[in-house]
Amino acid sequence: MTNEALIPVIGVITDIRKDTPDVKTFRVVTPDGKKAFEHMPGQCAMLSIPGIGEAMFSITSSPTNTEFMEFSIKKCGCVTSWLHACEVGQQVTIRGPYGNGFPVTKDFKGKNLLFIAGGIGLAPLRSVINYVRANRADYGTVDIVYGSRSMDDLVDFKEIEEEWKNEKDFNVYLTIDRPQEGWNGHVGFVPAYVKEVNIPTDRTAVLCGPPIMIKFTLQALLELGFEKTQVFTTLEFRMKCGIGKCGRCNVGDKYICKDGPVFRMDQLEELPSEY
Amino acid sequence: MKKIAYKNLDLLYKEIAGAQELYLPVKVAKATNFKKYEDGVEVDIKSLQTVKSAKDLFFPQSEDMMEFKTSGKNIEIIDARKTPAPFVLFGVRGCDLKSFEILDRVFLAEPVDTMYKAKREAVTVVTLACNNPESSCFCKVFGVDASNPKGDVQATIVGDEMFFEPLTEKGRALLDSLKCLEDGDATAVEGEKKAIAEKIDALPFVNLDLSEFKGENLMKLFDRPEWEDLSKACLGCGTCTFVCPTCQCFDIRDFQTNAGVKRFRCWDSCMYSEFTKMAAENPRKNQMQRYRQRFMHKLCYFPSNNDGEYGCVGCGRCVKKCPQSLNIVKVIKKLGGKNND
Amino acid sequence: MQEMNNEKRPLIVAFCCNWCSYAGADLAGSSRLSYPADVKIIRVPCSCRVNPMFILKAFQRGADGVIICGCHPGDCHYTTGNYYARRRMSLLFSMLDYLGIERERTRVEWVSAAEGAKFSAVMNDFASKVAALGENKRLEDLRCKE
Amino acid sequence: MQRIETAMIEKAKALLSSGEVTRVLGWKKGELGYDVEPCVFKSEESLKDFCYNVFCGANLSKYLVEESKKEGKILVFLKPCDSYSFNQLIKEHRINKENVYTVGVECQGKVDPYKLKENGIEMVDSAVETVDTVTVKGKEFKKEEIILGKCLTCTKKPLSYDDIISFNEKREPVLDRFETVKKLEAMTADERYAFWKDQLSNCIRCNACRNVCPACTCTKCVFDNDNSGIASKANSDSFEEKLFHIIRAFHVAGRCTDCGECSRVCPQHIPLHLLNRKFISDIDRLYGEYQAGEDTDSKGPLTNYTTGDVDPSDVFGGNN
Repeated sequence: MTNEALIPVIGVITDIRKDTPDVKTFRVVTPDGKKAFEHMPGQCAMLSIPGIGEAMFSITSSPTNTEFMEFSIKKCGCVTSWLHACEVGQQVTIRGPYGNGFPVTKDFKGKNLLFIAGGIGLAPLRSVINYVRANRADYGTVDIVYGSRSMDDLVDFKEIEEEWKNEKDFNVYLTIDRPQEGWNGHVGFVPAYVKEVNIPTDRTAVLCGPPIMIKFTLQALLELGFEKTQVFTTLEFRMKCGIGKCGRCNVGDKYICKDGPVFRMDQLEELPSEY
Repeated sequence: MKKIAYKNLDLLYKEIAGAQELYLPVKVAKATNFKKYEDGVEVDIKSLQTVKSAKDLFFPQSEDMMEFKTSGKNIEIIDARKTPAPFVLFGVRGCDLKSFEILDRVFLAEPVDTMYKAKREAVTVVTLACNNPESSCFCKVFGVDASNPKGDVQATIVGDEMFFEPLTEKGRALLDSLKCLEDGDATAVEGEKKAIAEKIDALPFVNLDLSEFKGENLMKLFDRPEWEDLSKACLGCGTCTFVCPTCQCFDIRDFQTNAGVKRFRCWDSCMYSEFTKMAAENPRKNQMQRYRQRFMHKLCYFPSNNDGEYGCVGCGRCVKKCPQSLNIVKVIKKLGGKNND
Repeated sequence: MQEMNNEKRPLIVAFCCNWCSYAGADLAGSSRLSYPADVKIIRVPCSCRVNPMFILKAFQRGADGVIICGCHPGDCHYTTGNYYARRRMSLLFSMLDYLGIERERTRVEWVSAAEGAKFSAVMNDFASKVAALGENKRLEDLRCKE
Repeated sequence: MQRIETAMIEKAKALLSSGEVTRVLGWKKGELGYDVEPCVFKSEESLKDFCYNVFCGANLSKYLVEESKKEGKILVFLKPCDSYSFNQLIKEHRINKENVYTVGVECQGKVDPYKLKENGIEMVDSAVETVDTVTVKGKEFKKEEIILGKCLTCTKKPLSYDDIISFNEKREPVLDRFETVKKLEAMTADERYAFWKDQLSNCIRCNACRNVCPACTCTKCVFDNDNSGIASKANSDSFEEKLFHIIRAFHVAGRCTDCGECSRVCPQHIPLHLLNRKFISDIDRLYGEYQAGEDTDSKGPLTNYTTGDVDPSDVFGGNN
């Protein structure tokens, strides 16, 4: 944690990779080339450009990667549009890590895992998937169901094809919403595909994507026989301080930025429906 | 126990202000607020309450945090936080002092807010008992004793004299350093304290029933239909949150100056429509949800995170200042419990 | 204020309407009529495009005087633009005066495209009056003053 | 005054039971007597909490912007000052009239709770009112001592209604509404600057004046727009408050009906109506008498012009 919670440090963007028409992955290090701070998979950081604003992004690189931090950012607001327009070498300010991150050492330990992502929802999951790959022995089989609007909207497509598919006991199921020439994989929405693949119910599932996808995928999992205590998700909410004091992300008696953003589905039920 | 004649209070202010900064209720135009003491200011400790609470001294309405100088692609961060000089806060009422304890639970919890902490350590608080509480006061409901407002030094006005009881080391050191004070006997204030206690017991809102407001009833309270009628007339302005001594919400914003960017922290209000606005949508679209969030946070969410301590101190500012007379008392009377009506 | 060859000079912002006073400024330039360099011209399509927020933001950013130039009433390229601007600016400057801001810091002038001489005369006169008043202390934003 | 309240409740009950209106917008009793609250009554039985007394200072017309969008007709009681705001909102097409049934009610000045407190009255169970006096807890006050600032100068007369409850007892205004404006104009620039510097430095940016003002009904206010560069919540130094109040007064110039709500609700008691009244007195002086809200079709002074308008330089000798 930086010495004072709200005071950022300088970060330099050393590489910008264009994944999809509206998603770019930025690699950030401190000016002297090191990682800004240590973090757990699923945690987030506040990136900001002076004068434009500050926004919370999940760290998509795995904690085992010690050279840099990566953020996959979709262009949808002031800060994100500005980032999409800037070039390599641009300095930004960064502070964090914030949030509780995925329980990789507790609930996931020694379990079979199921990752279900939609569109940019893969970004937070990528950090935990690569963490699992780096500590492969601690975890069981891993199924990944990932869907997007179209083929070129699949984030990190190269890494999925070349690395994840050849990993031991890694079953990767990709889908796109509508048929597209040059794509011979599955076509259809993620919730339907999950039911089709009929994944055994001993998995601990992690969901991340647009709220509508989470709603229907959760229903699909419950129909397959999953328990709510087996399913995790990360919540998308407006955050400003990141340390549970500024009140923005207060839902019920929880602060999404401090007590979340990763929640188990049964915990989500205890929250009033304001998210 | 020390004392001074009421008419020589100016000497006391001058003496304190000589040694360190002194903040006390000062009347400017038609409103009394905590301001720095300077010669010629109109000190007003007669009026019961300031408009903005004393929280403004520790968690100011806006406060510079840092400044950025950008040249080309590079950024330079200049720390703009000022370390506060020791200061005396005079004339704080019991409710405001209790609000410091509630704000401490927020800003001194991990990770500690160093700006707030520095100011809290630099202050010596001289509280003042409320000789005539108003009908909108209900501090007793939240465990505040207006006749013994605590703090570093406890002052009470009896007749035409003011008596000072030191309660902490800091308080004793301050009183000992003041030459214009004489020794007073401790029994002189007993009578006034009893009178204050009786006045408080006669107030209309003194026995509000809060039994329903606890963590376990969160979902039940959240879904109560009465929120619709309670919030009907709410204008969505920020008055109740900006006069409230325990509201903690803030915003961090950038201001483009001619020579760089200043990043500052300023108060924010959950009653404003933009408070939870996200790029995609706004989870609290209508005013009922915002209104419910404000009072649920004070009466249900905050206690369930802070072992039962409510987020309200019963100062009555929202009762007096709401443009349409909506306030926390009406919420408590409607949802608080059976023997409210 | 602004720093020019290391002495403090007043900063004047002139909103000039594109069809008349901006052309007047061009004419003043081309006929070698000088006016102080402190005047910074902002071209606007019409004098009624000037929003009161622009004027106050100019003062916030350090302007010491703001002048609005437009076509003579009746000659407006958009026929009624300067009529509205005339009412709007009269009320706004009267309000600034009501709040205690010195009257000479704000002004409205009608300069046609042919009046290069008038343009430079007006600017010289206005700049000297603002310089006489000194720095704008009553509508300044301390955060913008280093 | 008591008879007006009973007449209003009967009218509301009649219209509700006949089904002509589905809801009634009025005032509801509070806990301390003076804390009367605007409220929408949906049933005859809920009208037991309805009240109309000396504490109903709130202007109800702005609620109709949202309420008239809902289906079903709503009955609203409008004091004379509220009715000018109502007409102005009709002129600006912010209220669709066919969903609203207006009933004008007589008003002889509403009490300012703060002035009551200054006179030592803490709780009010009942207030007996006559044209010139209010008796509270056995103490009789002359109206001039304790009524709201906006009522002291009120010359408003009931305007066009669907119905009216009035016993034509009208109180004469005690004060010319431009008196303080003239006093300020007579001061020197330094004195005026000092006066407004003190007043505006108290502003806590709570937006109560904007959110209560019937003329301020933009769906998205420029001060809520993040990328307008206006840090709408920071009262970081003296400029932000001046910018906010000058621009807010300007945006309602020519549309402000002088209903006085901004000064009633300001928690710091800043006399904001003096800003709007300055614009009104300038408009009357320069462009002819104009009272916003008096009719629903005339062009406002700032959306109108005459070729012979006074030149800005002669308004106060701009280039002297």
